[in-house]
Amino acid sequence: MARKISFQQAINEALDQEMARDPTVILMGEDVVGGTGSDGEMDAWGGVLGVTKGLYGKYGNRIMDTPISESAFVGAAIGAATCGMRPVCELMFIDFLGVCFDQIYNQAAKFRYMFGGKARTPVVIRTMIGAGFRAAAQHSQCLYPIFTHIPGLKVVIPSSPYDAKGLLIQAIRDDDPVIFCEHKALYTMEGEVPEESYTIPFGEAKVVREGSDVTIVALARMVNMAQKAAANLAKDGISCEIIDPRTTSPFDEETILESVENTGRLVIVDEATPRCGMAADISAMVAQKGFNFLNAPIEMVTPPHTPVPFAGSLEDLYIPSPARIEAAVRKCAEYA
Amino acid sequence: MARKISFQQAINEALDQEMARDPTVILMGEDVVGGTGSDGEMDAWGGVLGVTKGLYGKYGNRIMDTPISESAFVGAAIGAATCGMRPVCELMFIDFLGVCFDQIYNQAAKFRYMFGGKARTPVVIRTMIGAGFRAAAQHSQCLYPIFTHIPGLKVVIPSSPYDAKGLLIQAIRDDDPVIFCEHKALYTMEGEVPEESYTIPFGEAKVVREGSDVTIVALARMVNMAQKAAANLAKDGISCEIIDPRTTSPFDEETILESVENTGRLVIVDEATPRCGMAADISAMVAQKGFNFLNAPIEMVTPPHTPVPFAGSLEDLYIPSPARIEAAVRKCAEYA
Amino acid sequence: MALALSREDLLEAYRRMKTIREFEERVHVEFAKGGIPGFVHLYAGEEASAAGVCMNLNDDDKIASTHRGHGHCIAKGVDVKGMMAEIYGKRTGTCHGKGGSMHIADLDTGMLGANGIVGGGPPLVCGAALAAKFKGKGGVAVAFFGDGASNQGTTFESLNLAAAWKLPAIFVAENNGYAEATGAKFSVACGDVSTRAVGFGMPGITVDGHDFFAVYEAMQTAVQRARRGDGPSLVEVKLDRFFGHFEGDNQSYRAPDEVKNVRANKDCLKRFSERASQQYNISAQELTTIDHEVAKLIDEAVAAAVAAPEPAPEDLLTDVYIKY
Amino acid sequence: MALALSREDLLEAYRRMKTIREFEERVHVEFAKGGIPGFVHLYAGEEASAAGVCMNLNDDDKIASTHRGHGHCIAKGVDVKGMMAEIYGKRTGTCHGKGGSMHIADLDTGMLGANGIVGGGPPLVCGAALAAKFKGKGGVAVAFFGDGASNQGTTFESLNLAAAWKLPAIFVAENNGYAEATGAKFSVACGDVSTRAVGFGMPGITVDGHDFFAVYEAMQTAVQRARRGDGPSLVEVKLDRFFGHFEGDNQSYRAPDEVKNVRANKDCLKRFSERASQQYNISAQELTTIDHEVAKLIDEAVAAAVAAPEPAPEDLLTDVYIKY
Ligand SMILES: Cc1ncc(C[n+]2csc(CCOP(=O)(O)OP(=O)(O)O)c2C)c(N)n1
Ligand SMILES: Cc1ncc(C[n+]2csc(CCOP(=O)(O)OP(=O)(O)O)c2C)c(N)n1
Ligand SMILES: [Mg+2]
Ligand SMILES: [Mg+2]
Repeated sequence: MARKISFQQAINEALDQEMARDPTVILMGEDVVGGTGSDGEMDAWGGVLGVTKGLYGKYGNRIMDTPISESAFVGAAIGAATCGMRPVCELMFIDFLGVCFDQIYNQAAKFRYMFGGKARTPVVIRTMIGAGFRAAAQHSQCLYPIFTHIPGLKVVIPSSPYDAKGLLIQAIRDDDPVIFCEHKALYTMEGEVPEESYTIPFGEAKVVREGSDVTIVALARMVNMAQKAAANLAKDGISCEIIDPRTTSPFDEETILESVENTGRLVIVDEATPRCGMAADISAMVAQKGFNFLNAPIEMVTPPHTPVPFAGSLEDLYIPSPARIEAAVRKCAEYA
Repeated sequence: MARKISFQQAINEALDQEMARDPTVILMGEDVVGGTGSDGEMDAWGGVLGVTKGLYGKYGNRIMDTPISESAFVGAAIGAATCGMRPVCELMFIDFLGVCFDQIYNQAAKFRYMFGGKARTPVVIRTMIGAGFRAAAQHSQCLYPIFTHIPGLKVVIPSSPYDAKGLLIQAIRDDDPVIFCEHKALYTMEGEVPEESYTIPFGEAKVVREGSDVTIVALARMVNMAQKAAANLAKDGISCEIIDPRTTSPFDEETILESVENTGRLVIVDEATPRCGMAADISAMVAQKGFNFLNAPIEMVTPPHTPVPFAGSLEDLYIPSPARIEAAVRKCAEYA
Repeated sequence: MALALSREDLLEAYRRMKTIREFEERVHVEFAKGGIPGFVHLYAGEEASAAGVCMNLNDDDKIASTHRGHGHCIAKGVDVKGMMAEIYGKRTGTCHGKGGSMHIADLDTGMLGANGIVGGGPPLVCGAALAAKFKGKGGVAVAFFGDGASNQGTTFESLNLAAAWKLPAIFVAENNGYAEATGAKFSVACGDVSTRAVGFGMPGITVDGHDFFAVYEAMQTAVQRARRGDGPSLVEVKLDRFFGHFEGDNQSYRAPDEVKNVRANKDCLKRFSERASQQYNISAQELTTIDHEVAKLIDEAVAAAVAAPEPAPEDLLTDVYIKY
Repeated sequence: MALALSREDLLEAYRRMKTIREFEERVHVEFAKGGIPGFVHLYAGEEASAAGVCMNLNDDDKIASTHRGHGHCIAKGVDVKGMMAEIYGKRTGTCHGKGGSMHIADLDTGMLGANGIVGGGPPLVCGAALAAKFKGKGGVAVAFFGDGASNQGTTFESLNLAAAWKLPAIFVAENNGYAEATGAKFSVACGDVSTRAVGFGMPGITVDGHDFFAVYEAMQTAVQRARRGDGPSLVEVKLDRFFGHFEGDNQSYRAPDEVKNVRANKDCLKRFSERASQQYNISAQELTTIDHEVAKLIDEAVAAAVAAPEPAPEDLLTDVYIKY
């Protein structure tokens, strides 16, 4: 399986294969076709960064442009899911959750519970996360801690093309509402991806690199950053184990706890802001369930408690860097 | 100062005194007057639970009913704040944040940063939190971890009439956007409250009960629950120190760390759901900065990762109870 | 008027309206006694709307409701005993006691849920209508919402989306003049909600919601249009509630005697009975028989609800996910 | 037409439009060269709207803008050099490089901010108008938003709130036919955005946005109404953008030659010049002088922006709160 494709192509392929397999899979979002009601060509955009391009040609009206009415079309995806469809809805940037959040956390997430187990809402909301594009404060956030906080939602955050494809197919086949977060800086990342369809189960972390001195937990683009740091640290004889949880809800506690039992040291790297964030969540879990394993305080490497700045020089400081991760790992490794 | 008034009266009095003092303070929200455009009397409701009742008679058009358009009127409060007013806006239940969240976290919270320090947005959003009313999944949430997650917001959660008044006056005079959370089950709680105006600074936790064996951190109604548990535990010779952070952003780390340094043991009680929640946030902070103080794993007492159920029997199980707190404290205290 | 209603249909319509009325009057009484927990919003007075709408629908059609949902549920065929048990928070309830009055749903009868969020339903109805469109069997979906909800952004967006996608959706604005204590005269800046239809390129109409026949007819037109594939409609139904916004509301924001006058002069059940007898030759006897049956049903529903068990402790943790 | 414009006003209007045009054409060029980071949405082609609106406003009046905000900023009097530096992400920028193109704001000139959220501005404008109402000095507030934004719930709600509260607000719908690649013919289900005004009990009008005079006049009426205390208006301005949605957009969703035709036949600057000379006796010379001044200004702005320093590392942590 030597074929390499990009993260973005992996997502397109997952959508394509699931649409081919299951006629109830439909797609909707702003410009996911791109061109509806215009005077030029249809499928002109295929999503703002071209991720859904080509699907309109194959599936026609099963992929639909929408007005800029996130509450209505995200809600429509949810409503259609309760009526037998499997909609995949695109919320262009996760930053826009504020104009449609109610439909997600008060409706989709709670139906099954409120209705005494009678509802089934197999909807996927695909959305872009992350900084690094000089896109400033309203187009660069992570915000998945907010979704992770909500009972009833599943939250998926892939870090490689392989995972992106397998997790998205799983998300589409999953019977619960799923928030699928795509880091925009990963779209061009290439990796080996099987052509055939496959799923990756939720709640199973991936050990991205094995090591014995310090455990690093990282998500999405931070897996990359952690790998760079680990490669450097290896030169100095510090051996890092890197774990990518891949889904934050459900969450694989075991893989992390096992690793920390071996290493006794934990660094969590996350691109979401720190307060009530993902790093804190993981830290609290380990501090409770792995208290006896820990030989050093848990280090958290996150952006500061600030919005995302525009200027490149500031944004680069904002995003956790390999250098900051290295420093945290060293501090943790040296603690006695 | 023997005068006792209720939590609800304390809030009304804070609003009253600030409106009298500062003509730029205005109020808005659904039925905060109650009766606009109706055929009967004005000020019929004064808020859905009567908290703002009587202010219309004193301040007339400075208190305004709104259509059910949370984005518009919360946004209007924010916009008016940037133009020199000090609006206090009521989002009836925090559960409704999903229909107006964008204005809060992408607009109000980020203005100052995005605009390079030029904006000033002195807006207060008052909102009801909490379970216990048999109000079911969409009228019983806490959700303040979501606001705490957002850089640029301040989050206030009083647990007594005294604190409610002083913190609300501070919130109104504060120059940053403040989310002011009122637990609906506390409205009828009575307590000593000075008649004169006073402020309580943000970021200063209150030691509600002194003790030496275990530190309990609790917010809002959970302070009450913790007190009941502590009283019981005292009978068995277990001495609890109870700390109420009062504001989650800014957050007083010091008072908690000092206490944990003494006790070596920490139980966090919170009514928000656990994932990326307030208990995890506090736990992570202590696990990092107070690692050496800890003689036992941190215990977290929270609701389960579920929506709030309707039936009383289930809701009572959902809400952290004195019995569950007691059990957690005992476990923590006995750990060796 | 080209009413497609048979005698049986009319008796059925009466039964639904009467069931709603009895249900609500009884919940009012039981709530006051302290037996029913939580926030309860009663639909009494507005029965002609729910019935006039739902008599146009079949089991495959969907509705989404509001916080004031009991009437919509009953009109759409949700089991009355399950509803009553749900309102009491019992394990035998439609939602096993986990939803309560504001969250009764029954997907089997096409009832997508009451909703605690004002404006929560219209987006969902766009989705239900979209699913119906893909299924291609002429199904429709109906969103009930109030005058207050007509000002919620989610509602506006849904009207536009339904038109842009030409969905088989009908938006039923139940304008009872109030959103809690706030008058529609203030909050709906254009007066009638139906005036908004033109801004979404769809037909809009206002009908007298005390008149079952008027509601039925307007809905018939809208449903036929939707089933034909011609897109959505907005139907505004003007009516009055007999009780307060929720139980416990003293209603001082209403004019003195307003409720008394409404009950005396605008009772949809009375109007229905008159016209049913005059125009359709339905006898008082026939209606009285239904009255008795309904009264018995409600008695039984309350008795069963009161006697039913609470949910079991383990129910707290179930039904969050299908698989986790 | 009762235009209140003096010769000086007209020259000022031309200067603003020309400044916008030059600014945008130059940003287009510099972006292509790689000097400018991030998402950049250009306003070229739509100048008559910003200028026609803002020539009716004074410094106390407020505007809220969109992602396509440069033109609104310039028309409202924001410093052009500060803007250019901001777009380059420099410390000398209007927002010290922390906001960028999508977040330029300058509260001193009454510019409440560009906005990265479609529909983010209208609620804020309700607030600005409310503040003006309390101040009682006849101030008004204007929300610019696109055809796409006209479908966002926040926009609808704001129209209704402004009417219910009778605010001195004006809603300017800049309908350029597209929201990104999606046509307004599809997304605005009623056709013209101004059709929606009646649903909010306010006057609505559609004007030719290539014609400064038409925009100016419609706004004059709306602003006068607002200053009088008679409430809000909706003014739809139909126009065309010269560039793609953002820089980098190849625009294949537009008809072949669409942009060419627009530039040739619907250029608001050309139209303005013609009428200015024919009707107001403004000479080509006068305009050319302005052209030269503007070109110089933009050259200087770019040179200064390029030369300016990046923000300092400590700027990352400042300006989150006033006090924390
Ligand atoms: C988003 C949201 N805002 C506010 C509320 C509180 N609330 C519940 S019912 C109601 C009034 C609804 O009025 P209307 O839509 O006219 O329905 P009616 O009660 O008259 O049937 C309000 C404000 C809510 N549940 N959800
Ligand atoms: C809430 C939200 N949804 C989607 C977007 C992405 N987006 C940015 S601009 C735009 C199109 C806006 O169209 P319109 O309002 O017509 O303005 P124009 O670009 O034509 O000036 C979209 C969809 C956004 N920024 N915010
Ligand atoms: Mg109403
Ligand atoms: Mg546009």
